Amino acid sequence: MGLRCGTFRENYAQDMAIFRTRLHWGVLFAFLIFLFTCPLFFSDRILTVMTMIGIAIISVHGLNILTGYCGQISIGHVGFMAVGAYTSAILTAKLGWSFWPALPCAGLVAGIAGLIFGLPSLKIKGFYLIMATIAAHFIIIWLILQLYNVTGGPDGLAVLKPKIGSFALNSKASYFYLVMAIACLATSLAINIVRTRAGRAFVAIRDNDLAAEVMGINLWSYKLQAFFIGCVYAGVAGALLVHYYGFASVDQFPFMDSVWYLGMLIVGGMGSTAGAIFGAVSLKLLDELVTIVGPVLSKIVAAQAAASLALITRGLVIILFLIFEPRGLGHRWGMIKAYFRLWPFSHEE
Amino acid sequence: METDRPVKLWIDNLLLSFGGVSALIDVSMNIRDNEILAIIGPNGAGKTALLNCINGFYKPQKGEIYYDGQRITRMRPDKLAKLGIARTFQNIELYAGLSTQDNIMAARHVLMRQNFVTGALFFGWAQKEEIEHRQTVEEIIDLLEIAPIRKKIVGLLPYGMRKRVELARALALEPKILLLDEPMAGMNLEEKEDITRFIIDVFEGQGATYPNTPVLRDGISCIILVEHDMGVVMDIADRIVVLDFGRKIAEGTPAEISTNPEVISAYLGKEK
Amino acid sequence: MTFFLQLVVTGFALGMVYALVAIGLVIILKCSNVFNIAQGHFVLIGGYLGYTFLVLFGLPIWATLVMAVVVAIIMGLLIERLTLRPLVGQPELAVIMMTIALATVLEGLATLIWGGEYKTYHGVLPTVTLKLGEISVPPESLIGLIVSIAAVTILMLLFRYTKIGLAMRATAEDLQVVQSVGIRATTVYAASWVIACVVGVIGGILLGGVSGVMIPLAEIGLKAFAVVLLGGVNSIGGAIVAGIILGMLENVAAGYLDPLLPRGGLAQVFPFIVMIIVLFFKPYGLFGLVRIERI
Amino acid sequence: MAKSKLALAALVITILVASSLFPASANAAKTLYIGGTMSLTGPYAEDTAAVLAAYEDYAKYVNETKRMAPWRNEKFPANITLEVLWRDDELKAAKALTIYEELKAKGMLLYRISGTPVALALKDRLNEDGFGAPSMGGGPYLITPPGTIFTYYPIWTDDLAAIADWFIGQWKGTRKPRVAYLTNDSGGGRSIEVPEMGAYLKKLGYEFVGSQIVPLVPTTPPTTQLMWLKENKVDLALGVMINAGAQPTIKEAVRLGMGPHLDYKITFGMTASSPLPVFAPAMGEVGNGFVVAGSFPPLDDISIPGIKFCNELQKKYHPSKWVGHIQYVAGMLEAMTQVEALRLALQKMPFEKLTPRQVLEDGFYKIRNLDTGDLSATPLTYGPGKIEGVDAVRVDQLQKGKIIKLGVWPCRHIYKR
Repeated sequence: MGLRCGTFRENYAQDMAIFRTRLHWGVLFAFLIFLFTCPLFFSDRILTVMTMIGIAIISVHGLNILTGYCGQISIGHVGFMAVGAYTSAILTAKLGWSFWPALPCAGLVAGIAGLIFGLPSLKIKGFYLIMATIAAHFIIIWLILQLYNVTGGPDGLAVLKPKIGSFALNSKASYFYLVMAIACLATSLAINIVRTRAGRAFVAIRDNDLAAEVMGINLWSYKLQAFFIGCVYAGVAGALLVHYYGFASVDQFPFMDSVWYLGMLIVGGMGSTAGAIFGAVSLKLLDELVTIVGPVLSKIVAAQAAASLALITRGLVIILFLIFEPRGLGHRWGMIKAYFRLWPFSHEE
Repeated sequence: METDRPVKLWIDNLLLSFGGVSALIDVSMNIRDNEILAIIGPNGAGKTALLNCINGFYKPQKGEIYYDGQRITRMRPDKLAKLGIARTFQNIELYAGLSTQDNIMAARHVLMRQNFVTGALFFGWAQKEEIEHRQTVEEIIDLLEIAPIRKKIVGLLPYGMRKRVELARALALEPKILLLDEPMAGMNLEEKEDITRFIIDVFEGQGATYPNTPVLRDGISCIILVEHDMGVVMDIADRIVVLDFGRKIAEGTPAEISTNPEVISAYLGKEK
Repeated sequence: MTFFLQLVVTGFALGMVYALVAIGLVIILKCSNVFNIAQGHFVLIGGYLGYTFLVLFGLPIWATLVMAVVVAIIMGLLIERLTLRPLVGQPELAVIMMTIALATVLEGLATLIWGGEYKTYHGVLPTVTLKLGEISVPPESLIGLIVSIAAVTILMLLFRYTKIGLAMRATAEDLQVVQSVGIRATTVYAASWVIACVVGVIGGILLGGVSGVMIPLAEIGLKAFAVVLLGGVNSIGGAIVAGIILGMLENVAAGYLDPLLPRGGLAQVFPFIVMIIVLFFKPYGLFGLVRIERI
Repeated sequence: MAKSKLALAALVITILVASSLFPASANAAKTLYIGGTMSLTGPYAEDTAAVLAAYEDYAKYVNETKRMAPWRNEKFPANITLEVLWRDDELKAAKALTIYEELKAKGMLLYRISGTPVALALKDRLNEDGFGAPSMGGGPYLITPPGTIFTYYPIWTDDLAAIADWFIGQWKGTRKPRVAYLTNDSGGGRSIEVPEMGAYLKKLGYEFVGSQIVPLVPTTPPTTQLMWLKENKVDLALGVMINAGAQPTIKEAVRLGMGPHLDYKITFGMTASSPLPVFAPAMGEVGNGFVVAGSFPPLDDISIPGIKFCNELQKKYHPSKWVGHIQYVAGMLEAMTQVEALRLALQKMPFEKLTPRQVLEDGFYKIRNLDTGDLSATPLTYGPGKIEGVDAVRVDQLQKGKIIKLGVWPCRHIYKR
């Protein structure tokens, strides 16, 4: 972590701080003020896009801890989102709970599901683990359909919007606030997790699991912790998603979305909290872009060909990132920051 | 001179094989308190395999290992690390994506208490603990003279520096027993001299120079050193064990070993 | 009893199809250590190629196979050169993500070229209906069996008698050895992708003749993963045996257990349940080798 | 140099995204939008492509002639032009949500539904914002409140009830006929597994055996499921299948000797999501005896005025690119419904003051006996409690490669929730 020229640290707490200079704090506050005044000057459409991005960010943070930091590749993330979504849906719609206790429960249950499907991770790694997570997705969805009496099976469940007292978060703006508040909280918790003991253990496992074990890290415990944390995030994101839709249904959790969450990690940069945010924002915006461009293109080519270009574009973006910017946007961002920080004189430590 | 010091690590009749190929055959030895034991032998003699058995990475088929009277055979490596056995590796096994400082911090793992919940909340308890351990880490960084690379990602460091970071990481565990697997392989003379100095400094302890870090203050109980450079071995080892094809063929002081005919034949080939 | 036997026979047929897809996966895994998520999409492209050559161009089946193989070879070479080679030396996740991106692009291309439509060529492929007593043997099991045996024989010959084949076998053992005797690793990689494409495309033509072609056909790749896991990632023979075992198990389990479950649909998820069980108890498969970790 | 290119590309993308995020300034010309979300990629790709083509053709027709259809006398207001607005939602809930908000911001006053995931994500929003929307699917999500989604098919359970009515009428066996579900693994497919459906079948005199699930698009033939039907001596298999599921299923059934005219006598009856006019030419004699309820008349039957109209539009607007998929008819029905709703609402309220809720209440809810030129089984009628536009179910059977109309049965309104 570098600092602008002429700034010095005088104790370890300062050295560890994320926001050190006045400029840092200023930028942070300006950003937060901007974020929380968005509903004043943006339309419902932009708020919807931002809300969806916010939910994606929460989910990608979880995947980032599990895959980006701990190196346990998961292509079943959406399955765990479904667990959280259905937990919250059942607790609120069937048992009449309020949304607020249901949300942490959703995270918790998804985390426990993560623990179960993370169990094989002790013995296996690489594509074996990928298989386990793919299997997790399909088994979870199948189980949801089987448990017809609780989950509504294929019919799904109607879910109510969260309420504060008697005020329902019905409007786009109020839900936007809810999601953004949770996204900010999730981000700060994620930053703290990855810079402390557990986070270092995760990276140790990712970079060199054998050495990590010899150096006193209990692989089993920490791999499972990574699964737990990652899936708690997924569960919370899933719950927020269905409460936003107002309906829970297995169709809302298609397998391919897991792949796109991984794609967001790649584009943003693995193992970087900022990267998770960059990835979620840029791929979601790209998605919006290709959707809008489709009908425009259809004036030249057939409508369906135009629509299929969306798929190709998204695939190509990932391919190009993998080849030309394998460390993702987060890394590029770091370099830009470093450039301005060192200007005009280099002061490095 | 040997008998007056208590045995720290007792290896008893160890047998290790991989699908019929034996890596260690009936190896027994003692490592005593306050000594540097060197294990030498030709390539493939089973030196690294022995270290791997000691820190639990390989599970020997037969035989036992005792540490301070406690049986530690086939224990999980992370538990052994908690007991105070640390090591470095032949082919540097650092966490390539972390900075030097974080690599060393990661080894403080066993000495820290926070979990992911307190870590996530950070401010307060976790922050205090982080700062305490940062202090120790800085002392280790200071002793090993790696301050300039404190914030560098270790994957990008030159070879010699990475070897040093690995030693620092092993020290951060505050071990009682330190296993060093070829710490000087591939180094030039100057680097070797540096590392030799560090090993001796660490072994003997620095007393009041680093009052806050027990391992630096008091030194390490015993070091097991696997090394090819005979000059270094002869200089710093109190005792030497020679392995050949998985068997122990000799044991003794440097002076005894240098004149042992079996050792010479193992190294130079049998002349019959 | 007839019910049971019919389930077993059909399961065998299903297993042969799984095996055919799994062979492609195993070859790439063996030779370049890449887990190819896009293998199912090769099958998809194969199905559409079958439709194009058989129905649109009206070619006979042998000409279709030749043309499709030519396309598959070009496809394999392009994929390896353009997407995988730049990633040599990158971490595993990057490579896997690349195959996922590849799958997306292939799916997009299929939609672009063939409109993502459901295409069939019923009755173009020879439909052999064998009857053993009351049990009818599905044609795809025969075709699958023949093609799998043919594919395996050709691959065996290739591995045994050609230089590139020997190199591919050696690459699986030790890349450096191969490089040191003057065979470029990239040649081996390219060859493995070409073979995987060819096997996948042939499988696609056969499957298309049975159930038609549509984008979700690519999902067969997911089930093939289970086969590979069960058989062990580096054993072609294992893939075939595991394919058959899994196909039969799936059918029998679905046939008997589905009515007991509140909502059925076990066949869809069964390979994944097997996968999880295998991962728990025998993570390196029935025929896979346990790797010794070195430090 | 490479970096500057990268930066330039990023800038262009940012500008494009930004410009698209903000709604375009109000258009001076009087334009009303029809269309909505489409699933041009994914399992419904081919159906949706045909639907979209019909929308485009119908919009052009109305713009040029200001007529609603050749057989109708009402005129569309001359000063207003129609424009088709669409986005590809890939049949994904998340995408449908942002697309909906975008089109709403663009000034769209009505919407359409491409399939179950989209419907479930949008249902509440459509209701809150007062949007009416015709739907390409016929699952029960349409019936459950709030009822702002409209269908021009009978919903799936009513389709199957009509087939059950027909089958019991010609049943000659001495025992009770045995019925089972053979349905696909999707929200729509599984929506028939409701107690009301079972009760109705029982009431008719069937013995219900159980249900078997087939993938939406099977990668291998569903032999196991068919064997199960045989094992359980099922006489009638009912279900929801799209074409890609129905074709391999029926082909495999024939291979196993199962069919109304084969060794093992069984009849397969499916809902309108398996369009017979696509199924028939692909399957030919193999599909002999296959029954579909609620389907559309085939595109070559030009004795039907609606089909004649469809053919004329196709010939006129894209003579070189013929859309042969039967869902073109579905698109035509949707477009007719949407334009009719707009026309009716315009009679109550001037263009400038039109809101989605008015289009819903003064438009969709006021549609009475909309003459579709026999494209639908009966003329379409909608209202606050009435979202099934038709009152009857047309049942067709494939006989020797030809589509034979078995008759028309009234809607039983099975699903009540």
